[in-house]
Amino acid sequence: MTDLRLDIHGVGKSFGGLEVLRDLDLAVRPGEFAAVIGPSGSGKSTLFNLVSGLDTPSTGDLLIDGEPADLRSGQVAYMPQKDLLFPWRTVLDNTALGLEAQGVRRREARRRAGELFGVFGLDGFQGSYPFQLSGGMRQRAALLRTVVLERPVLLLDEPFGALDSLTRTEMQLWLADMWQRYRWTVVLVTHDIREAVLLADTVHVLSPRPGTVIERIQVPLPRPRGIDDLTEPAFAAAERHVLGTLQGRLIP
Amino acid sequence: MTDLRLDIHGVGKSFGGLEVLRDLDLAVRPGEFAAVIGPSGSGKSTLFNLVSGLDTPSTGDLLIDGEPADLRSGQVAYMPQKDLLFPWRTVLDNTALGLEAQGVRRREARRRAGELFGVFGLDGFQGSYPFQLSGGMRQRAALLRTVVLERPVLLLDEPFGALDSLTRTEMQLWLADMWQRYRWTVVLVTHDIREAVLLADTVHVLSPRPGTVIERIQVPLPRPRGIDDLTEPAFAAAERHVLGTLQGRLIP
Amino acid sequence: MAEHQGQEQQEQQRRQRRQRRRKTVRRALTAVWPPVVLLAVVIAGWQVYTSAAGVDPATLPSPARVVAQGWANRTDLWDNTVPTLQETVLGFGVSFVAAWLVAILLDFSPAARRGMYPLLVASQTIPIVAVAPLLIIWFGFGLLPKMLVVTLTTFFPLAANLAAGFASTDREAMRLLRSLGAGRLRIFRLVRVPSAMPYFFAGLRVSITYAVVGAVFAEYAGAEKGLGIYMQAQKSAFRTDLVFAAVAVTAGLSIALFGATYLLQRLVMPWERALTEEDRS
Amino acid sequence: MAEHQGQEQQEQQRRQRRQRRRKTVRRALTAVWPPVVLLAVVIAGWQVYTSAAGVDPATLPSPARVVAQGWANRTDLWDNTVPTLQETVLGFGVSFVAAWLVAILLDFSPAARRGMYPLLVASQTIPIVAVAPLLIIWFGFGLLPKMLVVTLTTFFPLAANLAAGFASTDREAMRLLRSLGAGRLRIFRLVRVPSAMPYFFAGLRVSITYAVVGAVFAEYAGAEKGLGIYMQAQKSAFRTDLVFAAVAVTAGLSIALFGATYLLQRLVMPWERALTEEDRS
Amino acid sequence: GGSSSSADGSGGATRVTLALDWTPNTNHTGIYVAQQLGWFKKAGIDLKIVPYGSTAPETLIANHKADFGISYQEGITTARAAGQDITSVYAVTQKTDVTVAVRANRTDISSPKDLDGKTYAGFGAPYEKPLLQKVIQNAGGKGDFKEVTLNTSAYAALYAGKADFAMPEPTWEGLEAKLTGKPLKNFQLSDYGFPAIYSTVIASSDQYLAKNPAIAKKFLAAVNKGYEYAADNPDKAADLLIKANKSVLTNTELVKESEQLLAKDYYRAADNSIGGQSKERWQAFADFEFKAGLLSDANGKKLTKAPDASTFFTTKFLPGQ
Ligand SMILES: Nc1ncnc2c1ncn2[C@@H]1O[C@H](COP(=O)(O)OP(=O)(O)OP(=O)(O)O)[C@@H](O)[C@H]1O
Ligand SMILES: Nc1ncnc2c1ncn2[C@@H]1O[C@H](COP(=O)(O)OP(=O)(O)OP(=O)(O)O)[C@@H](O)[C@H]1O
Ligand SMILES: Cc1ncc(C[n+]2csc(CCO)c2C)c(N)n1
Ligand SMILES: [Mg+2]
Ligand SMILES: [Mg+2]
Repeated sequence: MTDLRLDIHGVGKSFGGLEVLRDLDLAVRPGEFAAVIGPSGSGKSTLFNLVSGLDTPSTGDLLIDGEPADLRSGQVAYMPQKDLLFPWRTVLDNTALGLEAQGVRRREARRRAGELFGVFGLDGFQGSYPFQLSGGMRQRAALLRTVVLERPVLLLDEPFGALDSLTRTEMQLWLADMWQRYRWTVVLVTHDIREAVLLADTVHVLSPRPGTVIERIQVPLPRPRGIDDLTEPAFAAAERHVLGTLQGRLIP
Repeated sequence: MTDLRLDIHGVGKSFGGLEVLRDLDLAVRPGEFAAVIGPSGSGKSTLFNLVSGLDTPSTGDLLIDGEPADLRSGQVAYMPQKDLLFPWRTVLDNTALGLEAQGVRRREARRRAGELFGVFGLDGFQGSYPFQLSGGMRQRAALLRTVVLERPVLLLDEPFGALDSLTRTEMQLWLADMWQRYRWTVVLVTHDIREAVLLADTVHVLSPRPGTVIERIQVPLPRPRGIDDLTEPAFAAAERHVLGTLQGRLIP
Repeated sequence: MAEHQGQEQQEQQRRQRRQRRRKTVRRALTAVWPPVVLLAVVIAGWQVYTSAAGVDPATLPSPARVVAQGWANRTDLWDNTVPTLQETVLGFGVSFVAAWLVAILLDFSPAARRGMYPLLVASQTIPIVAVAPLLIIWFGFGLLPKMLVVTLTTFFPLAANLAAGFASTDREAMRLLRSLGAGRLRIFRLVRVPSAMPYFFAGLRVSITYAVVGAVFAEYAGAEKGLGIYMQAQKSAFRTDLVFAAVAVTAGLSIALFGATYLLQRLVMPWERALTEEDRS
Repeated sequence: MAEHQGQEQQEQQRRQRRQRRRKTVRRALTAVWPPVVLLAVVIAGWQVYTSAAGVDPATLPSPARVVAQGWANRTDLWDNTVPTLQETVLGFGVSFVAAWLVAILLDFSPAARRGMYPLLVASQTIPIVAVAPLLIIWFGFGLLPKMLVVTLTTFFPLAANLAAGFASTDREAMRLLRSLGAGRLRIFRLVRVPSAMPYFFAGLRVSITYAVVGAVFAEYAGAEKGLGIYMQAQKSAFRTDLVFAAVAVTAGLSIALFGATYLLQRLVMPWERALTEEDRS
Repeated sequence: GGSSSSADGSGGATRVTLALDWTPNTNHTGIYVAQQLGWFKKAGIDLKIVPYGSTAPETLIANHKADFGISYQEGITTARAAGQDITSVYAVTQKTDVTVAVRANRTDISSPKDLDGKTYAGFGAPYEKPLLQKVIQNAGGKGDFKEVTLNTSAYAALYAGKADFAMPEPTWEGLEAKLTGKPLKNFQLSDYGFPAIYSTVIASSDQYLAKNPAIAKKFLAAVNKGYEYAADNPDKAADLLIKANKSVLTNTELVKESEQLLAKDYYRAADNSIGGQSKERWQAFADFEFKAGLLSDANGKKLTKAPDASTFFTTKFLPGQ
């Protein structure tokens, strides 16, 4: 079993009387890029909270490298759905927050975060405060704060939701590129089927609440992928498969 | 000129040294459905703040029915990009907030907001607090709070960004239906080209910052529109036109 | 095999239920015990010290003596508690209303804020000991000057915290309401007041803690009856034990009022409770 | 036509610049005038009343008399201000440090919170007037008992507000930091402390307002010198005017300290300033 | 003559307020005796006794917030010089009832001159320091000592050894110290060049006296009867005083002993009269204070000529006058 980086087994989670996840299985190999897609309210963010150790499952097990998921493992970098930028920190300080939280010295943290400002289209806003950013810029800052940690497992909850298609494609390609280079294990929650297929090795489709994995779709496209893959017939086929699963189950 | 509901003329806006909007023209007829699409940080939210009267332009004029845009006109219902649900109010009370803000009595406001809970997929969560909702549910609650106002002009800043494709399509069709029925004047900011084309009469494409309208694309599809229109050749053509404008200008 | 699993599940459920029950009991214990234990330790140490070192009870009476003598003089104590309590309640009531009115005024009018805030602060910086004789001269020995002192001492923490609370309102929430067409009054009621609630309660706790002390203090300037006069009389009679007994009554009243703020908070801020329960579970 | 437009634009720019300048001046005026005017009105009314009604200066001296006599006795006043100021600064310094330490302790340890908070509250509910003789007997007439009184009076608003501030931290921000791998200490430093800042300043303002009064008050229990002693002596000599002069000095010191909190806030919370400037523009 | 009609009861009685100078003690005996035995009521007076707070009775009287109050010659002299409306109407003690005292075990102090460099626990009155300086100087010392203002805690500080000397009353604190096993050593003011003073008096204001001469007379008649009773029946008077103040006067022995001492040496003058005051004594002390530069006017300016002390008191309202 230890050949799995992430091993989620029979996980259920309820809030009071509300059953959110039920008997969910999900396995991710080291260096694999997984996407999770599912209806709003199906428990995707809840699942991430469990994996990151912020919350505990009602039933089942979550293992990271064979160890129970725990906050202290230091394996997981989690970008939550809300940007949660701190109003009292400048954008640069906000993006350096994760490193500082791990004990990297402030100067060094700022330097490392600062290096990514160009790629993230935030140049010139280092000294601004979050309320001075647009929605998409806030999201990019939150993503920057997460990826700069360079942790082996990356949990991204709709990182590109607030971006226009062009910026989004840029960021997606950048992520694919980084993944190719560092071979992080990535789990990406998204509502964008195209995004899931473009980036992921496996797309896990969740049912409506109580959420459980109803389909696992392998994306047969070769690596490294690029913008050209969007026009491949295999791409379109995978997209249709995911859409079909989502619709088939939702509108019986 | 008074045959225009919304008449934005030569508007510019700067924050300190940062020029965000420049010489922007945008006109919307009564009962028209307009979409605004543009890169992240191009000033779309800023534009909405100007139209709703929350902020004042550095140059130019914004007229609503021939009158300068003003908070007190009571013509505009604005759904900001952030959901801004109040943590101390239950979901039902949050959705009733807009009506209460206008002076509708609490009971009546709750009744009217409550009627829409089914359509918005929020049934059963009336008594929950916002932190107990998923991201998509929060967004739907924020949208509900806005549309329940039934004001003549609706400004929607990425209302469906956090929704999965199915829920999103449902909400889009609901909105199209409502628009068909009440003939509100709608301005919709979106990053989703398909959404813009499906819903809007005119798609206004913004340039990168400083934002200005670089193209106005009329969508030639007949009304009322439905899910079947997605497969129309005219639909695909319009989509391509918008995408081309966005790309053509961005990657010269 | 299936049956075996069922048994296991049942066993697990039972275990969970037991754990939860144990948790509730433990939580109740941890809430009540620490202050009681700490207080007991302090009091025991004090008792041991005074008996062992043979301290003059006029310098520092033993707790046992304080309790015994306090009990023996309970009618006197009670007679003097009633007027103090009356002053406290009335004075604090006025303060409460005034703090809200003033904080609202300050919030609505920048001119009032700029003009009145410095004077409000100044009002707090007047040592009441110095003006107490004047209060007596102006208002006599009755309830009024004591009420005024209570109001003066409790007003500021409440008003200052309320003002800070109103000011802490999220800017974007304000904008939202403005865009929804709410007027200033309605914005105030719908966002500024709820936003100020945590500050309000922080201020209320500070303020209510001073209420009884303020009344006692006012009585020192001159009164016919009350715990303050009682303490002073007993002090001059070198009955430090009875002074301590009166102090204990004062503290008891204050702590009761302080505790009441938590009950009030539960009622007024139900969402906080939902959050805390979530965190606990 | 193009030239015409250019002229028009220039004209407009000039107009805007002029308007902005006028706005700045107006803002400065509106910030300074209201309290000055209000104070002037109050003082003028007081002056008129005392002269017109021919009030006995021992009952209520006129402001003119207070100023004149205060100035005539300035060396005495200053001699008595120095020790009071010393007690204030030292006592408040201790209080400040203690409030942080205790609030941090309370924040980190739920057991300490449950155990100590009630005792802290109790410590505030002890009327200092009642224990003042004991303070003298225990600690003598020196600086120490006064420092203690200042510490006791200023500690609670600060500690209580800090504790409330820490507790007000956004739950999701905490979770974020936890997920980023921050330990308790780092979470504390990175979110809880900044979140508590507005509460801290609300508490600081209440607390610092009480500092000088606390020192004056402590001197009443027993001292050689100080504004409290001076007031008492002048009161016994029926020199109400000099009592008022000393009260004015006390108020002046307090208001200066109060004003300093705003400077500190500007330094410590630069983001607030960015927000306010935004709102103004 | 207590046989006057008591038909008016308390409903028609005139309210009279009296402000105390200290917690109830034997200086107040006559008042409580008259109250306990119903003599005020019989005289048509509804007496309200205001306990001692931090507002001095002199202030309350001069501002007409109290009709009468317990005071002392030094206080009234200072107040009159400063233009306050206060007049002594009745002398409770005929012999100086205040001393300079140290704890008896202070072998290092055998005369006021040894008080140089020591700490005095005082009440914050302006005359204390110069008065004590005079005493020390008259005893051959420099008059250099440290003064701390302690209010009602002065004696506690003395007993606890935190202060070296204070000015207690031998009929109260002196006995109290002895009974609690910490006896004091007294230096009599008269031994160091001080004229005798009325250290406990009842005072009123000229305004009140002018408006209510009849009531003042009736009031003082009842008070006088009370002190006569105390002078003649110290033991019974002590019981009445204790009965009226059960919660503070818990040390019966102290009250009884004090009452005996007052009856023996203080209440009555050499001619056995009670309550009277002499112009000579008032003037002698006023002259003394003036010469010592202790008297200032309302603006704090030193008086340039000795005041006429005959206006500081009146015996007009005493029974039989
Ligand atoms: N703290 C909580 N208390 C109670 N219910 C909660 C809590 N958190 C989430 N839920 C409920 O759990 C369900 C799943 O929420 P979750 O946020 O995981 O959904 P999601 O799949 O991320 O949806 P979305 O795509 O809209 O973000 C929702 O119905 C929500 O109301
Ligand atoms: N209050 C402000 N102060 C300073 N700069 C601001 C402020 N508000 C917005 N901006 C800047 O204005 C630009 C446009 O912001 P805006 O929010 O209008 O963009 P947008 O088109 O809505 O982008 P997105 O699609 O990412 O939401 C951004 O560069 C932002 O940094
Ligand atoms: C019983 C009794 N003891 C002490 C005082 C205090 N006191 C205040 S003024 C004064 C005279 C000093 O010259 C004294 C002794 C009092 N009033 N009655
Ligand atoms: Mg989610
Ligand atoms: Mg935006």
